[in-house]
Amino acid sequence: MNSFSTSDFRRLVTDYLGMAVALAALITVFSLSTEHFFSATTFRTIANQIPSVLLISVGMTYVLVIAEIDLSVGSVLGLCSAVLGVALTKWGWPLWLALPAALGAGLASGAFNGLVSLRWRLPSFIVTLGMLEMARGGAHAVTKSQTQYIGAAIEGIAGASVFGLSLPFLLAIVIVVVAQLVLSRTVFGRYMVAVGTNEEAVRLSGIDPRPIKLAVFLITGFLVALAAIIDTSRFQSANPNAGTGFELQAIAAAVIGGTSLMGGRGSIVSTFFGVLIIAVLNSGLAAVGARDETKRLITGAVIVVAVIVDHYRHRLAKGKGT
Amino acid sequence: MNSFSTSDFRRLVTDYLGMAVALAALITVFSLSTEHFFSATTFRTIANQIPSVLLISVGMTYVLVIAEIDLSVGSVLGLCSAVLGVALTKWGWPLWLALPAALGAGLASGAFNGLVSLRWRLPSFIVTLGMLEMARGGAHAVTKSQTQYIGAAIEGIAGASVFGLSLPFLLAIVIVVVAQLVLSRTVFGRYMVAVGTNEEAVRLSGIDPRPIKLAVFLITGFLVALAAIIDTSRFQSANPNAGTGFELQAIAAAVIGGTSLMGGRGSIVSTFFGVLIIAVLNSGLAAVGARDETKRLITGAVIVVAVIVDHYRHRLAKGKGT
Amino acid sequence: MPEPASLLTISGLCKSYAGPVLSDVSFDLRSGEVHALVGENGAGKSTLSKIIAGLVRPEAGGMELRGEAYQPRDKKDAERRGVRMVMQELNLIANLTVAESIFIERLPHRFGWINRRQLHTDAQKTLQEVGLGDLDPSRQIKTLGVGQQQLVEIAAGISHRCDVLILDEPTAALTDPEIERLFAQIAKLRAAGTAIIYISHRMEEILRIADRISILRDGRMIATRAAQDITLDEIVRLMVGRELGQAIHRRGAGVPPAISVPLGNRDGLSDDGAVALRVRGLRRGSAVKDVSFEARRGEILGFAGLMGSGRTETMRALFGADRRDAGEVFLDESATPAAIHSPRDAVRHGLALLTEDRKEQGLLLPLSIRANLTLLCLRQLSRFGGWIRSAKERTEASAWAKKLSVRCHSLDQRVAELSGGNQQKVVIAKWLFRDCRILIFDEPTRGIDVGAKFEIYQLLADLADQGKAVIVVSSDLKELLALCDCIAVMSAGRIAATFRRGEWTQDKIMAAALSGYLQKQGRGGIEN
Amino acid sequence: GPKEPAPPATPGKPRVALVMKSLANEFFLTMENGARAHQKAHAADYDLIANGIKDELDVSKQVELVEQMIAQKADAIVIAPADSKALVPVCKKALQAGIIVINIDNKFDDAVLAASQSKFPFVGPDNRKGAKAVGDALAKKLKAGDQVVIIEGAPNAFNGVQRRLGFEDAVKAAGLKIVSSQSGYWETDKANQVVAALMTEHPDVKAVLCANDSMALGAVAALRAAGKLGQVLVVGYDNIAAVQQLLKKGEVLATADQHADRLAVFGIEYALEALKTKAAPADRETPVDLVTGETVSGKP
Ligand SMILES: Nc1ncnc2c1ncn2[C@@H]1O[C@H](COP(=O)(O)OP(=O)(O)OP(=O)(O)O)[C@@H](O)[C@H]1O
Ligand SMILES: Nc1ncnc2c1ncn2[C@@H]1O[C@H](COP(=O)(O)OP(=O)(O)OP(=O)(O)O)[C@@H](O)[C@H]1O
Ligand SMILES: [Mg+2]
Ligand SMILES: [Mg+2]
Repeated sequence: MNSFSTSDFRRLVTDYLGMAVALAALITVFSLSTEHFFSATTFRTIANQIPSVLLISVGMTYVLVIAEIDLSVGSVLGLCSAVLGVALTKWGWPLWLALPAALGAGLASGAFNGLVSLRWRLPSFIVTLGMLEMARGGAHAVTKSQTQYIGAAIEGIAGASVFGLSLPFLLAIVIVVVAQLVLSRTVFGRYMVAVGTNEEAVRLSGIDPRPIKLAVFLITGFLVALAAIIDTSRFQSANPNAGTGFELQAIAAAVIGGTSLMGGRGSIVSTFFGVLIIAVLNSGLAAVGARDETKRLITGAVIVVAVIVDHYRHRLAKGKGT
Repeated sequence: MNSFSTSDFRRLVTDYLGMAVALAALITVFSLSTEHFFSATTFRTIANQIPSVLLISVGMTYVLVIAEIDLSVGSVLGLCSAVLGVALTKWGWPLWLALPAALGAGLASGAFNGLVSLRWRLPSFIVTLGMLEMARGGAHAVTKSQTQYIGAAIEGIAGASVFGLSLPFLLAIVIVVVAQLVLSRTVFGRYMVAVGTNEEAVRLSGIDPRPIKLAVFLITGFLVALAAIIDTSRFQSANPNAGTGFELQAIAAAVIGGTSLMGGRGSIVSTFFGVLIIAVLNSGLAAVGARDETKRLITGAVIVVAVIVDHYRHRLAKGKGT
Repeated sequence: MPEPASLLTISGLCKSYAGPVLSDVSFDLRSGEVHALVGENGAGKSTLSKIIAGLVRPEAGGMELRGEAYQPRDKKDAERRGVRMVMQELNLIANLTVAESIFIERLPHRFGWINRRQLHTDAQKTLQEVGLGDLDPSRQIKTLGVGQQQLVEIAAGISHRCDVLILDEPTAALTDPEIERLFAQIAKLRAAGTAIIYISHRMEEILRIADRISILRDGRMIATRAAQDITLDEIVRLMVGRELGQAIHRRGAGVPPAISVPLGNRDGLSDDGAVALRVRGLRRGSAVKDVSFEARRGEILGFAGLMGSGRTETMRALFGADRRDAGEVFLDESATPAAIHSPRDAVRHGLALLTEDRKEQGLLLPLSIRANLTLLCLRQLSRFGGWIRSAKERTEASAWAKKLSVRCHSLDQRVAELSGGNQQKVVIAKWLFRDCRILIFDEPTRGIDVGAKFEIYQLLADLADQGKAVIVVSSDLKELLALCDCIAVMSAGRIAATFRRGEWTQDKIMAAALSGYLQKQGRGGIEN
Repeated sequence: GPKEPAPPATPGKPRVALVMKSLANEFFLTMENGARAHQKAHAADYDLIANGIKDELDVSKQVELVEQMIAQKADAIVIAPADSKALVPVCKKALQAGIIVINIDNKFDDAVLAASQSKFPFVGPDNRKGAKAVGDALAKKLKAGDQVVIIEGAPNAFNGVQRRLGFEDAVKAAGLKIVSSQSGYWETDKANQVVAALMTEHPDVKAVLCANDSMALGAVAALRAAGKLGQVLVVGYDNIAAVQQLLKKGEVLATADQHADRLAVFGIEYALEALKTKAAPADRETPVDLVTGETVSGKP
């Protein structure tokens, strides 16, 4: 709550320098190689596409910080979307009832992940892998595998915009800021980092790690449900296959941003950069019209190079020591 | 090298009891619910289907034991398969040249994974995620996205059989046994466990962990290439999409078998059980002809339940302590 | 007597991390001598040792071994040249067996295939030498207590032939019998011509076994003296750079002055303090068999015993860290047992437990000193239900760091970068920060230097004076004798005897500590 | 256990195995439902085991399904192959085991069939023809020289390639200009990303041709976000329920209906016939209908 000091500023620069450089390099390359890439439209387009991935990546970063993992995010997005779509179309529920139902589905999935892995002390990898299958099965069962067209009833959510930026984007930005502050400035955030660093030491300090972990799984479930609502509104339809492969995308975004898979380290702002890098890359490659295999080769290489750049940023920040 | 003691035997029972019980339960359920499931043909069919997944899961177990991960196995399988197919069909190479080429592709991918993550100390998750994209891109580039039909030229490898068991199956069993012995009885195996448990301590003991890690990535690349050869021979064709999703399957098999994602713990025999459980489950559900969402729900639930069963086995083995 | 030739000479060594750690250190080591290295926490002893053992590279300065230039590339290189080190921090690999850990770099094998029988017998022989003959070499490291782990590390160190052996605080977690056995081993090595660098904060040990003593202060080599030419007080004065505060040895009968307790205004209390904690019939596995005791307010209760006698397990069980098989814990003379099933319950009831293993169970190594210090009372340092007041956090944390004189250059430094003793101070401060009524300290002064020990004793005494119940488990019997009002002696998982101040003698306590094992002549050793 | 009733073991009653592609795809689910309904109506004539793979890319799973059906001693296999080459050897194996194999939906590659000296009766639509019809309907609304983009299916999916070729045929015939042709992997989300990027890069594009309707949904969302809905035309393929509203509103111009529900039924009937006559029937092309805003049915 103090004034912003110079050391804070220096940390901001060194923390995000690597990411920012990688991002700027990507934008430059694409701007030079295409005609219209460097334009407000492109950035508005990207801004309107990333909210759902961003929210999921925020959740994933939290989960990774406590040294767990959630592979079910993509499927749970599909499930929440399915519930929302079917509630609005087949069951004829009003929006104010359907939205909580979708959020409930997300929270319930998060609760399952958290409770089962805590109760039996199972690795969350396996529990959420099970959930990945089950939630997708659920999404198909609820929709009978049919994409549900909803139409204008849900358009309002993603359609509303301020200065050309959509409501979901603004919401996502707010959530990024809040999530970062919670992580770095609150008791809960500190506990998360502590649990991810050394759970046993935390337990022996008289702090029960389980409610913290459960809360993180619940938060993730909630964010995934939000992402599902946004996507459903954007496509005006609920697709039971929605979110396929999002788990790897979200993990990649978090890890590109420097979050450790071993827990105890992570930053939401860095994850935001990670999401941006991937989004700019996808958008730029599509604008260039690259062949599919070229896209994959470049995407793979960029992921690796982005982390290598970040490695050197770390060295820089640390100075000659070590 | 000592004789097999009773304590060894007890360990064998307690170690694999949980898995064996889960497997037996699955077989019983399916045998009761379908007519032809419990037959030699079914088991022979399963035996001939699992070698490639088994080999990949062995590699994955090794990688997990040293506290790393390899997400690229599926894509690398696709790449090796593509190289093999294109070499045989388009380039007109003889088999004795094409096979080493495929193995070389696997080893090269493994070398890339190992060298890049070691050189810049990057998390293998991200390096192999990059490799996942790049190898798949490579597979599509080599084959121009077209499945290469090879035909009888390559049939011999998977076709040969002894007592109805295919050569690949026998090979896979030999590799499982050797891999287990290497892990538990050799210097290299103990170093793997040590590196996975506490890399820093290994370094402080005057042992360089890097060659060990590199070797493990190379072994995995080699096993994946073997799996690619087997699959290509089985399908008599090389598909650039081959192996999609194998990474999660292999990790699931290893983790169901009790291998820790945090490193330092793993058993090849348990992974074998993990592979069997998944294979029997797939086969049985197909025999029943269950609807897709039911399959997914059941698969997810079985994964979670198998690990829960294993949790209780652990408690049993440990006695009342803790 | 002519000066014996130097085996290892060091001149002008410099090393700095964020600030200078070693400045212009020169030093020489002769074959067949035990050379003690002393200094305050953070003085640079471990860093110097690591440089000699090839783990850290100096920035300036040279080393010569047997007259040749010596610049080890890494640990392996140093070992090839005959230089070995047993590290201060435990560096065993939890998932390996004891035998594998001892022989990790040279597992007996044929074409890579381990010869398990030979490994087993070799390990048994080596363990015998450090007094762990009863330990099954195929047990996993993670099932051992800290003391046993330390002995395994020592066994691994002395099982190799070498010319220079560095022992960095080998006895910090050991009790007297193990220390005696270690000294016997050291004597043997010394007779065989091995030069030994011995680091310890236990001054009486140093005077007993050292031939020469070198004193480091703030990264500078202050003096090197022959052991017979120097007194304890002088060593301490050189280490600290000033006279220690006027210690009032009110209870220090029979204890060398330098380690007696400066108890200030604290008089021996009578036993009318109210009972704060009563434990009845505590059992857990084979380590704790029917333990009952009580701790009074205003008193310091010590727990003595041999290694593996079950002290740590007792404390963990009563704290709820491990499941109890049986037993009840009563608080404040209450007749109903307190519901303590987890450390969280324990802390809520006002208990604190400082664990013996700081690295694995006490600290968040990659996090800052500040985050470690304030973890337990973040709630008090926050407002709006969880927003941390960072300014307040900073001032509070720095106050505690100062109070325990934690040597660091910033509170944002990672705890992993601190010296061993300073890490221990952080763990202690963490618990003191949270105002608990019953404090259990398991090996609180492990690795802490003489000066800081005084301060910690003073702190413990103050806490008792404030009416808290303090329990101290320690392997250092002299520490307990100086500090405690009452000492419980554990043996083979039971409390063999309890003495009040004045009733005890060192012999009586040792006899009680052994009693549990003597009854089982058949096994004749420490039960696992 | 699984809720589906296991096929009862009535001796003499033939067991027909239906092996489909991705059940995550509405098209194949409709196919499965059609088959199940047919079996219920003809319960006395045969038993049905219906299976599919998780996603179209998992070819090896489909091969394994066929192997399992051989082990299960099915009498006939009706297969919609996920790969027109890789499935040939295993189907040949089935044939050698005395099982009738009928190829539906996606035709086996002729060269491979010739090389492996096997032949399977094919029942299915001509994707290229269907796509051409959709493209032609679009071309009527455009003039020569107009820019269009194609969103392809997964790059090595046979029907994806056929549909792309069909679109290209129509585009060529009408003299339109393809400014970009990229894969959307059959997915709404991926297609959305690609179309959004292309709308910025090629602001004059007049139409988007999508190889399936899920991708058309993504394209429509991208156009809506760019404020170009109505100015840029969208066509799809498959006629899934969700696009029917869009067809009525005119947000999607046209799609093609391959009658998934009847496709498997044709195959099954073929198989039953072959079992009776012991003779291999001839290939049969099933109808593909163009669906537009005017012709769309009110089916839910
Ligand atoms: N990796 C590191 N990074 C930064 N500072 C370090 C690092 N290692 C040691 N230091 C600092 O160097 C100083 C000397 O540490 P060292 O471990 O040598 O002390 P010591 O004399 O062994 O102390 P103790 O008695 O507590 O073990 C300490 O202030 C410590 O914080
Ligand atoms: N995690 C564990 N698993 C199995 N056995 C253990 C474990 N921890 C300790 N033990 C065993 O329990 C017995 C009691 O150990 P404990 O640590 O309580 O003794 P102690 O008196 O504190 O001695 P020290 O700490 O010096 O080893 C020892 O034999 C020890 O090996
Ligand atoms: Mg030290
Ligand atoms: Mg202890």
